[in-house]
Order: sequence, then structure tokens, then C-alpha cells
Amino acid sequence: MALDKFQIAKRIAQDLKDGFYVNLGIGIPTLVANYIPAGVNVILQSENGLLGMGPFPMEGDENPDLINAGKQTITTLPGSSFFDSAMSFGMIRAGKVDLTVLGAMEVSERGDIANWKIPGKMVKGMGGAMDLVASAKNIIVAMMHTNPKGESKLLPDCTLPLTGVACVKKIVTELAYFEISDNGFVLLERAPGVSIDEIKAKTAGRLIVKGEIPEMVL
Amino acid sequence: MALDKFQIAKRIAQDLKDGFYVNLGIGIPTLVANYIPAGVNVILQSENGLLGMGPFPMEGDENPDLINAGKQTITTLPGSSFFDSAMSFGMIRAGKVDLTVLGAMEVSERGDIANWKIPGKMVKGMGGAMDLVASAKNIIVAMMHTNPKGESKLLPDCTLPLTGVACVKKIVTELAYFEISDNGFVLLERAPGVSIDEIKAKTAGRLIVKGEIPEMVL
Amino acid sequence: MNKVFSNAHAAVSGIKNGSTILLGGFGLCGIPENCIAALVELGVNNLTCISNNAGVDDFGIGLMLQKKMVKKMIASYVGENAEFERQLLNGELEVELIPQGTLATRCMAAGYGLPAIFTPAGVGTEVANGKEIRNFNGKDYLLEYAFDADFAIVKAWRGDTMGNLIFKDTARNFNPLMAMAGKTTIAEVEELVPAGELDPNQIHTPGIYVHRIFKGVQYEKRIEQRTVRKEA
Amino acid sequence: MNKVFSNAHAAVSGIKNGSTILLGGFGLCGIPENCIAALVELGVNNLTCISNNAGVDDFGIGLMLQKKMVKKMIASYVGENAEFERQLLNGELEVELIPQGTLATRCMAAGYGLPAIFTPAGVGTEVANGKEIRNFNGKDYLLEYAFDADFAIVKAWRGDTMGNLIFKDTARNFNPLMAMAGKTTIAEVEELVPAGELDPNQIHTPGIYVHRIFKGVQYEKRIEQRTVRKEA
Repeated sequence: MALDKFQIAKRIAQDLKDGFYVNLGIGIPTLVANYIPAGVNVILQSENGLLGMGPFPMEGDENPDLINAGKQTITTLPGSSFFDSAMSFGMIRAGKVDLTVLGAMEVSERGDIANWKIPGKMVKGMGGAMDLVASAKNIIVAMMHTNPKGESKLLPDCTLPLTGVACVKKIVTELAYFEISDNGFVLLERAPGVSIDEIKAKTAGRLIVKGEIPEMVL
Repeated sequence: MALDKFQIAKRIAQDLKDGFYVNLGIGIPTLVANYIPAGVNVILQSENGLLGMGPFPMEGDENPDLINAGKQTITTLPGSSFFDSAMSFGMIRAGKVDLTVLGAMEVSERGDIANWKIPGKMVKGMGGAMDLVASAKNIIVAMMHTNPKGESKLLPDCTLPLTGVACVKKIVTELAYFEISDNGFVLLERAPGVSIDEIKAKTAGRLIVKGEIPEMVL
Repeated sequence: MNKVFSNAHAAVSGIKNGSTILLGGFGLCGIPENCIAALVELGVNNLTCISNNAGVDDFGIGLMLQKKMVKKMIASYVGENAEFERQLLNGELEVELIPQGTLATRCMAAGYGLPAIFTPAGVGTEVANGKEIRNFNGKDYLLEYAFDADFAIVKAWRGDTMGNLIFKDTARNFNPLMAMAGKTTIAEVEELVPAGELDPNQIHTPGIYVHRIFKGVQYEKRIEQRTVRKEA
Repeated sequence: MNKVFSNAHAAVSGIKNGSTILLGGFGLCGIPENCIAALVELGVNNLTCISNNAGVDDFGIGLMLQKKMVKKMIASYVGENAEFERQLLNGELEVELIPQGTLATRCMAAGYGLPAIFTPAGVGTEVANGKEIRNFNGKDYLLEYAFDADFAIVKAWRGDTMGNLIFKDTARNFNPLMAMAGKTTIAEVEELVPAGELDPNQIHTPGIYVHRIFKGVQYEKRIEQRTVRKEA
């Protein structure tokens, strides 16, 4: 059975390692914070200038001077630090952030990503996405496998304007967990009960299936 | 009569304007701080990371964490700020420092300056001098008119390795006050009792004397 | 050497039609509310505004858009603003979208006297169109230039009479960077104290970068996304 | 994720013959005294040291020079050090002198993921030899590269268990810049506190840049030029 968005987040959270500095994008990536494994300490970076992002505040404790990159009210944790936007993107560019989780509209088999612009629609801007994808050493995309029209979002080439090239390392969709290799999307795990045939049918880019593909353990 | 080093400093101090941010080099330039005119507030920058340098501490109040670029113990003043060396040279490069006073071994008639290296002698390094001369919009050189051998330090071309090119705006020596123009050293003022002939005799570079040259009023 | 101004109206004097202005803030967090209100009242137009966002319809830079004061907006993200969209689609407004880190670093470059920087952000995308690409150690970078703005308008938490500024929490964001980048920098602060009251080790923006400072009033500090949790 | 080490000896482990090390401090102000002592005891050699100065004969990096641990020194000023001069004149030591602002900015560039910067410092001088010159807005600049160092060793005033650092007075100098620039960054602090005790608004170096931290002991903090005034 295909994963729901919470299960996608949970699977990604399994890849977190103790001590990781992590930047979580808006949407499903944000949910990853709810599934950090026991015994694993990760520090969340918010690119508007915070390391050590805590949970949402209790009602009444909202601080308008304390928001995340999605403009939501948040809190700090012991050991947090604030800094300006240049240092924030400085640490991103310098590869100090261990893992970045992003949503995407399309990913190509070479790891190109499109997630900021749809021709013909009002363009809101790339925000920090282009900086993140150009710099992060470890990018996991969390997204639905197909778009609302049922078309595959894992493509030979992106059709939408790119956000970054050859940068995505892994993808988790409701159907499967992939790694990007030089040759295409390497299928690593299936969602419980999802068949390889279904994944093949819904993956337009080059899919690599080697040996037995285990089901995810969530 | 030729100026002494205190009078050179005093003459330079007359050029300070209220609100100036000023960087004073080691030697005679440091003395300028002692002659800031009444009613004029200047803020001294020390390129190791301080704005608002105060006087030397009282005996017993020395703070080893608080030194100037000459490694002397100093104090702060109300409104001081500390910052790192990148920001310090950042504000210098960005032209935020209104006046820089430096010593020199030689100055050319185009405003080139040599003050860091003598071939054949142990080279100690340029420190922050190359950054300062390359960036400051307003550089006054404070120096003796001649070297210990009696040779002019105001030259057609510097003979020593350069610290910077076409950057010096004014020079105050024990004999006179000069401005650098496209055509050479423009004599603006004489030290009290010093003749134009003496200045001419001791200036190897092109000297421009136009009209009557007043004596300095110290 | 007096940097202290009595209010926003006095502090924004000299901003003219056609000026290029850097405006601090991220979303509605840390924006110079007083100066924006004063500019709206002043009614200057044909402005080029550089800010991470363009406010919302009825707050922040959105107030300037309502009055059609902005000719060109340079930002990284301009969602949440119907009037912005309307002016853009009608061709009444130019917009240049640039990556957020590039925006931040181009401000810092101006404040640090660095004429240009190299960043990998945007390589292989339309952001790279017409830009110089250079490879360092096997990786491509775009050459991006320092901003050259007439004014920077920032909001700080505390400031002193010499222009030293301290920011609070994530309201820091672009503010210290833009403060460094303006030819004339105007800072509004929640609390203005005499020189000497701020710890010199805690100052984020040294006063050398700030030309005008005043105590702002009646901060609304509107929250864009009020998110709370229920459990204890 | 434990960044806390028990002492300098533990913290400098992994520094090997031939390593490139950034060392914080300006003169003897803000230098990592404990780590230098531990390195001297460790006796590694063929080091490339990048630091604004080279210490004095019997303190700071001078102690490493005495033991002939340094193959190459990259600095802006190396006066006040007779042993340095002897080794240099004897050809036992390489030295590369670079302008102080260039030194600082090449550290920052490394910490900010900027592969290179443009600076006017050194244009028209021997520092420009072999370097690319580029004109922006009528002014020439040299292209200078970000440092690529194995280790950065810095000294802070206060630090916490997550590696956050606060510096004091002019002992800040190069320390936060070098902290950002090391592949492995080692910080010694006068006071080490649990996470949460430092105000997040006052942190100069966020812990993400710091890999090892320990509480230093017995700081000498030698003063190079003790200057005092007499009058009240």
C-alpha cells in the first residue's frame, strides 16, 4: 500500500544520524522533524537565520520575531543560535549542513530538480531553494510519485524550469525509495505491498532494479 | 623651523572633521589622536577589530584581550564595538573609514607608497597596510622628508617595493604639507620659517609651487 | 556628529523618485514598519526596492505597492500578495527574482567592499542566463555583483546614539547585511539608548555603517503564519 | 553527538605531519595557548601554519618554531621573532606574506562557501605577481582563493557543549573566521557551559562550524606591548 505523507516523512527520518545538521523544506519535509528516531539528536537549520529550531510555540507564546523559513512561529532549543542570512547561506554553501530535505515538482534521472516555477503561472520565486540545491552535499527529495494528472515526476529530463542540476541524491515517494546514480533511478526499497511493476509503470525516467528489492520497514 | 613629530601630528589633526572614522597607523600617525581639535569627535578604528579606541589604560587596568593593531594595550570608549578581522577590513575596503594616516618610506609624485619592505633586510610583512592603502578614500602620509642618509622620500618613482599605487592624497613632513595631484606634489603649506628653496632642494619628485605658500598655523 | 533623528519622516528625507532602496526583513519579520509608513506618506515613486519579499497586500512593502510607488522589485520570493501579482501581470511592475543566498551575499559584498562574488546558486537554471560562469575545483559558480543602492532601511531591536545596532532572534535576517550596503543607511529601533549602554561585544552592526537612527513607535509586528501546538 | 573533549591533547588528535592548520589570534591576543602547547608536546612537523602572526620567540607559534615543527608560515606580519628570522634566512622555513585583510577574507570565504574573492589589496605590488587582475567599475582587484585547511584551532572566551562560541574584546580578531574555515575546527574556551546557557542572539560562531571543544587551563595571556598612561 502506498505511503501517506507522514510515512514518507517517517522513512526519511530513518536516514537521520546523530549530530546531523538538517534543513527541512516546506511541506512533507517539515514533517520529518516529527519522526526523528530515539537517541538521535539532530539540529534543524532554518535558512532565515537559526540553528536549533524547536517546535511550534504553545498558544499565547508566539514571538513575532521568531519564525522559520516558512514564516511560521517557532521556538528555540537549548544551544540555538541566531545569525544573519549571509552566514546562514554561507554555512549552506560551505557544506556544513549534513542533510537537506526538499519537495519537488520533477526530478530527472541525473538528479536535476524542478520545484520553483510553472510556465504560465504566477512565479513566486525560488526563495532559498536554488542555494540549497546548489550547495547541499546530501539532498533527499520528498514528493508524490506522480502529478495530479497522474504523470510521472521521475523523468528522463525535467520539463519544468530547473532549480538545480545533478544535485538530488535520494528520493522518497509514496511508492518507493530511490538513489540517483549515474545511470538513473536506483530502486532501493518498495513501500509495503507496492509491486515493482507498479513502480516501473509510474517511473518515466530510467529505472534500475537490481536483485531483490526489500520493503520499507516503518 | 622644521616641525617635530608632535607638530606633524598636530597639523594632520587639523584636517579631522567631526564624525570622522579614522585609522591611524603606527608611529607619528598614532600621535594624531593626542591633537584632535576641541569640538571635533572622531572615532578611531583599529583594524584588529575595534571601533572607538580609547586611550592607554591606567596602570593596573591593562586587559590582555584588548589591544590595538600595534599590539599595545588600550581601552574602549562609550559606543565602542568589537568585530572580527573580516568585517574590520570589510569596512575599510567599502570606504567607510573617512581618513587613514600612515607612515611611509617613500611616496611617488603619483601617490604610490612604499612602506613595508627594504630589499636585503628581513621582511616582517605588510600587515594591514596594503589593504588600507588600496581601499581608503583619503590617505595622509606622515613622514620625515628625507631618509637617514638625507635623501628625499618624495620621489618621481618609488625605488622600494610598493605597498600601493596612486593612493596617497596628502603628505605632511617636517618641512611642508603637500597634496598629490596628477602632476606631482602640490605644495600647500610650509612649516613655520622653512623656505620654499629648502623644500625644493629636498623634494626629488616634481614639485608644484603656485602662488604664495602660507606657513602652517599650529 | 549627530545621527539621531526624531522620527521616521525626518529619517527618510532625501529619498527621491527613482531611488534604489534596500529594505530589511524576512516576510513581515524584522521589517522597518515606521520607515515604510513614512515613505508611503512621502509618496515617492519609481523606486527600485531590494528586499527578500514584497510584503503582503496590506502590510510591509505591500503598502508601497498599493500606492504604486515601486517600479522594480528585486526579491527572492513574492508570494502572498495579490496586488503584486496584478501589477506584475499588467506590466506595471518589473520584478527580478534572485536566489535568497545570492541576495544576502550581494548585500554583504557591498558592505565588505567586494565588487562581486561567486556562488553556485542558479548554475544550470534560467538565473544563469547572461551571467559569467566559472569553474573552481570542478564546480561551476556564477559571478554575481555587489548591490549598489542609494539607501538601506533596516529595523533593529536596540540601537545607540552612535548607530550601533543589535537585532533580535530571526528578525536579524537581512537587516545587518543591508545596513552595511547602503550609501545612506537608516535604522529604526525599538529601543534607542545612549552610547555606552550596549555591550561592545554584542553589537551586530557597528555604527560606522549607520548614518541615521531613530526610535520607532507602535510596532505591529504582524505574524504571517501563526502556528501553535496544543499539547504541553 | 559529543563535541566536548577533556583537554587539549585529546582535542588535537589527528593532526599529523604535513597538516595545514589555521591558528586564531592577533599577535599574542586570543591565541589558542592550550592547543599550541599540546601540539608542541605531540611534536608533529612539516606543518603549514596560517595565522596573522608567528608569535614571539618563546610564546605562541614561536614555541612551534623552536621545535622546527613548521615547514611553511602564511601570515601578514612576522616581526618580533628572532628564531623565525634565523630559520627563514637559513632556508629552513618557507614564508608567504599576504595582506591582513586578504588573510581574513580568505578565511571567511572558506566558511561561506565562496571559492574566491576579489580584493584591491596588493594591486600594483609584488603581491599581485602571478595573480589574476580584474577591473570592476574602474578599479583593479586581485582574485584570491579561499583557504583550504585541514584544521582550524581557535580560542574563544565562552563556549557551550554544542560548540557555540563567544569571543571577548579584540581577542575575537581572526578566531571566528578561522573557526568557519577548518575542515575540522577545534575550539578552546575559558569557560565551557551547558547548551542553553548562552544567549542565542550573542553567539559569534554557531556550533555547526565547531567539531571539538574543550575548556582550556592556565591562560597566560601574555601582553606584547604593555602601554599605560599616568594621568588620571
